[in-house]
Amino acid sequence: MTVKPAMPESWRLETKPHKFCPGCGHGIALRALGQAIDELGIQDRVVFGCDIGCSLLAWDFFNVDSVQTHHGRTTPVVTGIKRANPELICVAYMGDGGGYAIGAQHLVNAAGRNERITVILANNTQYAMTGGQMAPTTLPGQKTETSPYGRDPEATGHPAKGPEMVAAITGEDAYVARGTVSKLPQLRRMMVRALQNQIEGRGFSFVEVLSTCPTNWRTNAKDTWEFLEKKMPAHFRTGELKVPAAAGKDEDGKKAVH
Amino acid sequence: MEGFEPVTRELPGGTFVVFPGLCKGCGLCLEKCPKRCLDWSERLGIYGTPAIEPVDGETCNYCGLCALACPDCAIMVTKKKRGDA
Amino acid sequence: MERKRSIKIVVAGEGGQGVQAVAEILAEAAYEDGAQALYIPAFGVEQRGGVSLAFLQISDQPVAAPKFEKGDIVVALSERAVRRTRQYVGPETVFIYDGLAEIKEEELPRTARRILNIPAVAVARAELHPRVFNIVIMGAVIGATRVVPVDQAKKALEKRLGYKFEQDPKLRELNHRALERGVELVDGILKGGGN
Amino acid sequence: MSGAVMAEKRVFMTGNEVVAWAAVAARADVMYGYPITPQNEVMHYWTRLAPKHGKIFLQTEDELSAGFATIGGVLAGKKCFTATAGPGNVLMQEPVSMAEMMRLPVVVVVMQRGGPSTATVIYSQQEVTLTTFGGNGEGFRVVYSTAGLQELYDHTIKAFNTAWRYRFPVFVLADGYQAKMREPLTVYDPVERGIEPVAPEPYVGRPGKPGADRPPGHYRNTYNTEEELYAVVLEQAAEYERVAPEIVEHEESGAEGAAVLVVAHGVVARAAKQAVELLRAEGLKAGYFRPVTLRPLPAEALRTAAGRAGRLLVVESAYGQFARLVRDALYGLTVDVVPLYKPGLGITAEEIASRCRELAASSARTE
Repeated sequence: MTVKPAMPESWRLETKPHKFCPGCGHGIALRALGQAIDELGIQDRVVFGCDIGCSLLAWDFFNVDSVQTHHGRTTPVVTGIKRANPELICVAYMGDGGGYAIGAQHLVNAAGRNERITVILANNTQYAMTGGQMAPTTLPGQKTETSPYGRDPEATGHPAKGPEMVAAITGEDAYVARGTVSKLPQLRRMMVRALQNQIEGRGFSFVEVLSTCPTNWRTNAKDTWEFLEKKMPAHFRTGELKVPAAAGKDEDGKKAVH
Repeated sequence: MEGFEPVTRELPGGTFVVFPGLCKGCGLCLEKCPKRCLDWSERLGIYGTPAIEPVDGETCNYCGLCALACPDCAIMVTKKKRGDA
Repeated sequence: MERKRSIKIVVAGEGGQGVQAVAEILAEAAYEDGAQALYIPAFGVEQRGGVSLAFLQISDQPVAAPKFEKGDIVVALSERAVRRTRQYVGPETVFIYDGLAEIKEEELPRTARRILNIPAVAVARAELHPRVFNIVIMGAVIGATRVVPVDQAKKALEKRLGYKFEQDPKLRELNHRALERGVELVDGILKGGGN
Repeated sequence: MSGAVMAEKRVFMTGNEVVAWAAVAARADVMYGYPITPQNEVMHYWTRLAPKHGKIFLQTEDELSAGFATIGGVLAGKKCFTATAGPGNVLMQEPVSMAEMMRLPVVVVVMQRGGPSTATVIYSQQEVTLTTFGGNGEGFRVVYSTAGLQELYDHTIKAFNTAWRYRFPVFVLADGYQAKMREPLTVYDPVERGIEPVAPEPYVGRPGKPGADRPPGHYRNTYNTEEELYAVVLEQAAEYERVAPEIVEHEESGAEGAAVLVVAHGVVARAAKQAVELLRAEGLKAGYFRPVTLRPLPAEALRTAAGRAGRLLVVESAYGQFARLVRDALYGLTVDVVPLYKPGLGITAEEIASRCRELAASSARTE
């Protein structure tokens, strides 16, 4: 008997190893999503949209129909698919630049219209694909290529709190959470509950994922964890921010959290 | 299906499998291990950098955090159930 | 319009092997030597984790186009790089690779005018430091082409790594030796007529 | 109060770095930008230089914002610029259309990448149509297409002066190769070469009480009636045509009586020029014509050169975008126009030369 890697069923083996850098959190976020798709048995109904930025490298990641769109425009593309065919389960996958900067208007309006789609947003505190520029999520004092002397909140504001914003502008039917790639089981539960919110036709669902970028952070493995598990949570609190009453409490999730 | 060559280490309380064909050498697993029982291997991963392997079977408690931390699904840890041979 | 020198070089390898540094330092050396030099890295969205390529042209005339069809020198430092650079190897090309880099014989581009196996990894490991393996390769390119004087290459190294050399002068010596060993390795092969 | 005096020196830089330095030398005050490959390093260098020279940088949330913020900075009377590429250039067309209509001297540096859509981040000459006529207007703008890093330096400086002297938006059109490649060039302070920077002036926030001390500045790009718009556009057209002869630039060699006249722009023109040199050394009558300005196009010079040539070979890293401009300029001439289109790919002197030899051989057979 040959031993196979423990990859989700819905992953496309022919495109593995995937294209993300060593230590990149996208692999873990997409593992959580893959596990959630497997768990819900919806591989035949999921449409996966990915954005510009490193998320685009996921265009052939899954054995599901996928479309790679423009920077920030995945939310309206996926909205278009969902409105035209509500049977499909539509996922928009993007980064913090795509969701909170160039695509912010789409995120705000899709959430406001309570689109029955699931937006998953990887937050690694900067624009990674273009070489590490400041993003809305960059931490105060953090050095990037366009904040070479460290982000100064006086000049460029504070890190964007996406889930808090989405929670504030959505109705009671929305599911909003922030997970982290350092807690895969919890993240998987959030993705399951987000997708369930869509499947059950309740409303908009949004999961921000705190993720890693050793390449642009220029961190070794130890410092990568340090940044993800210590520095980022000081600004971004993880957990469920909004759960529709009909979804109930996440008893499984409590057990799953490390 | 493309297979990935597993390198299997039978440890006292379970099995540790690494797929060098998936390992990019990021070291996240190594740092995540609460028992510090992983190290770099002589064997090279997909990008020509060292893959990882367990150093000492005695210290591993089969928690699987290394496998959860791997962005590339390159690690599998299984704990023997009581009564397994 | 007599051309004293005009040479096209491709250097390819895995990310982290210092491929771009080799091309950049050579370009800098040629520039300081008064030549026209044009260096461009290959870049795409999948460069991270992909094969890293550098294109370098050194000439006494202004360089016409940033890229070219066939290289005079093609250096490949990994098996993937051998495959990726095949299109740049023509009948006039001198192909340089490192025998230790797990490159299969049958993968080598037989169309090349000459194939040189430079044991840069082994030499760097045994005599110097594994990190300066790319500088040995740089020496080999200089040895094969004489496109810039070794002294000029040392000056370019100084410009790029001077701040490190200041902290640890032994590094300077190490890099210089690596460069010279690269030149010697090629000289040895060319004189011996082997390979 | 900037005035970064740059000592004249030979340097070895990438094009993105060149743009940042040239903007400093041109006494630019502000850059508004957004990350997009292959122009990112323009921002990286500018953010490092800016504080040292008392200059400003803001990273906006997208290119719409970068373009409109550039308009805002210009309205405030500062020399402002942005840099973009590909899909960013698509978004930039909305603000540039406004700048065209209001005749605002914004400067936009474009590092062309592959299309259509997001395509590749590497290189192409596929943003010619967009950059010359991409707005929802008449294309009253200036587009300099540079062929190398010295020109990129010279023309980035020139772009600010052209913009502020004539009050039309100005593009510097380069490409991914020029952005990322390194080659030698000479940087200098334009003032020391007798190039006096045109002083900017504010549109809004001038001294005095509006309505009392001075008329208020009322700027709009919306008109109520067709007749109103018609009058405004005709006035702009007349002004554009009046100044065009002062702006147009081209380069040519051996065009007179050429059997084959190679027509190219931008980085491809370097290869075209060298190909023609090769061919002439072989005794083949080849000529070379290169518009430096794509808007306004040096149409008269092109018509003259084409009228004396046997055939035209139009070479570009796109599928006929540049050729469309050329054919338009040649309307009415009977000269044969042969394409060499390589969308998204670089073109070498050897390829151009061998195509010219084929053309020369085939015309020799038919004669």
